[in-house]
Amino acid sequence: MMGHSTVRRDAAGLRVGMEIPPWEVLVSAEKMKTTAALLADPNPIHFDVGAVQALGLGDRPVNQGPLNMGYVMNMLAAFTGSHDCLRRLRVRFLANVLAGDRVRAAGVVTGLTEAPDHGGRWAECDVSLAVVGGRTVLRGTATVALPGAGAGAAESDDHEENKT
Amino acid sequence: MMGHSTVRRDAAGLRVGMEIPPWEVLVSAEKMKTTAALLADPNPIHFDVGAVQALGLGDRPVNQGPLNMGYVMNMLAAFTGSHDCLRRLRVRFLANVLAGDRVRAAGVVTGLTEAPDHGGRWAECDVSLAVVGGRTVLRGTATVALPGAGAGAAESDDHEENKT
Amino acid sequence: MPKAHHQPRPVGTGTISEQLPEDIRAQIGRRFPGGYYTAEPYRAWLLADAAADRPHAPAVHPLHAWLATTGGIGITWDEFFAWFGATAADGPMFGEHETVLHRRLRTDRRYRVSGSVVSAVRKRGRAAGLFDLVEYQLELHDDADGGHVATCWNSIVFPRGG
Amino acid sequence: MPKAHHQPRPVGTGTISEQLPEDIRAQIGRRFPGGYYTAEPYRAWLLADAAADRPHAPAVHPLHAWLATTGGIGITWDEFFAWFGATAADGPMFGEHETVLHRRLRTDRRYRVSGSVVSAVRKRGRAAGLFDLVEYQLELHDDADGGHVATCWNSIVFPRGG
Repeated sequence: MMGHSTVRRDAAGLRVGMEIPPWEVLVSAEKMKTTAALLADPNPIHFDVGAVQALGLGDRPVNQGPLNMGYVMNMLAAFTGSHDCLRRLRVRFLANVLAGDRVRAAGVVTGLTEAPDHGGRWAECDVSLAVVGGRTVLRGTATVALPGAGAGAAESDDHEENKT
Repeated sequence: MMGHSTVRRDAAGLRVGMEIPPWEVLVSAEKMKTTAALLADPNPIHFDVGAVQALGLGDRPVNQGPLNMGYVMNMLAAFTGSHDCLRRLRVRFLANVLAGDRVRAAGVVTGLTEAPDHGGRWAECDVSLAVVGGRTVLRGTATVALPGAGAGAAESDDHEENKT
Repeated sequence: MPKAHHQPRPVGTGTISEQLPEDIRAQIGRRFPGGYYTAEPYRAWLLADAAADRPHAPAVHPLHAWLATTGGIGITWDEFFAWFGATAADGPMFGEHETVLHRRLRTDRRYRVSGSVVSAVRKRGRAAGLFDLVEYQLELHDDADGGHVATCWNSIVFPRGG
Repeated sequence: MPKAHHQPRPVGTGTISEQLPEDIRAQIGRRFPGGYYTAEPYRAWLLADAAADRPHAPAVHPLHAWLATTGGIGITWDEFFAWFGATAADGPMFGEHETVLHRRLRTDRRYRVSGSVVSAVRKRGRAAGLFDLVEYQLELHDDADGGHVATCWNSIVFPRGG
């Protein structure tokens, strides 16, 4: 049900303007239920189709905003190599995502600065999430840590690596 | 993913030895995850296939015992007309149910007594849950309230009816 | 104190009694900290759905009695296991469970949860090996009028690897 | 007291400021009761799975910072909405969110949660009508050494039906 981008990231190839490999997922109604329980979120629009219909929001449950943000975090982790490389993510919620929607997280590097504290660089990124073939549901900016130009290639799905 | 038995229950036809219409469900791994969150049950055998494999329990998550008992409650509610008719359920857990198993709750009425307090009868039942085509995973006994012999037929899926 | 209305039963067949260590015996009668539990509508809906029931039924799924007693017991599973010198890694298993409903369960009522360990015995089974069979019982009372709502009795098996 | 490091921003375009009622203004600076949150491994696993991530990654999903602040805020959503004279039925919506991670998130660490309401403004949008835009911010500190772990800043929109 989910697609992970596998990226070989050549640190020397990082540049402002480069696109972050997108990350897609088919949104699951069942996972909204687990999320409602974890977040103690009583809002029935996340699980009860009857409640969604009563509010005139269609006939599919509405995904939790945090999950939409989580997909962007997944894209950034695949790009940097680890969730631990995330320093900051700010998002604006623009529209709802519904169960059964396929969404795609995308982004572009807008700035690179040297980061002596971790021997690499900071990348500033513009990020977004959109329903595939539809509207953008979230926009934001992120700051992630990247290895230095001399660090060479690293496999994005090597989550074993401890980057901090 | 679930099958509800629809039964017309003729109160006059109730007798010791009668079978309770069975109730079947295909057990879902996703619902175990929500249940783990609701119960605050940290045991990874209910959601993490890797943990299940490491324990030599196969390669499918193990259903929570309470859910197995819940299926028996569903069968009894379909039989009596409401969950509120249940007075007592005792079960012994005999074996695990795994994600993807189809299980069937079944039962038989073993005793009927007049119940002046609610104008009907108490039914004592033997109940069980088994993997379809496989082993019995739970056995127990239940006491449920039933309408009196003069109450006539009632539709089991009329959960709107307030029986207590 | 909640009273055990069940006699301990052997797990499987062929079990024979063994001497129970004093530190385990000392747990008999120990009360849980207890607490409160409210069956919030979203939890009632999610539990009914998880149990493959129709979540729109006005009746609260009776499985919620178990969830309520677990939610208001006042200790974690790990803490409970530690009372018996065990951890989750030892593979404790539910043996039996009984729910008795004295009064209809409702959403948005505050329930008081109380209870205690009611028995502990050490046994040896031909197939199961050495294990402790512990019974504990929890009560739900309506916090508004004190009415007795439900009793959940449980037995749990702690394998002792013998 | 946590400091707002963000200026309130208009929701959509064409918003104009309106007079904020005194009872809403009085909530600015109000502190949450706060509390503690531990990212238990099973919750870390379930949250990562719910977010369609690989739950076996050793790194805790950064979304857990939001879950932790929500879990340790010390009030329910309904209570929070009531601070602003609103209920869930009024349809409050997340506007923006920012997570800043000062230190790696870990499982089984006890985090202290604290925070407050940092701003509230009333606006009227051409499409949205009258609404209040409320910002609140929560901090996670490691309870063992006091280290600052994460900041979660949120804005929430309360439609006022105007």
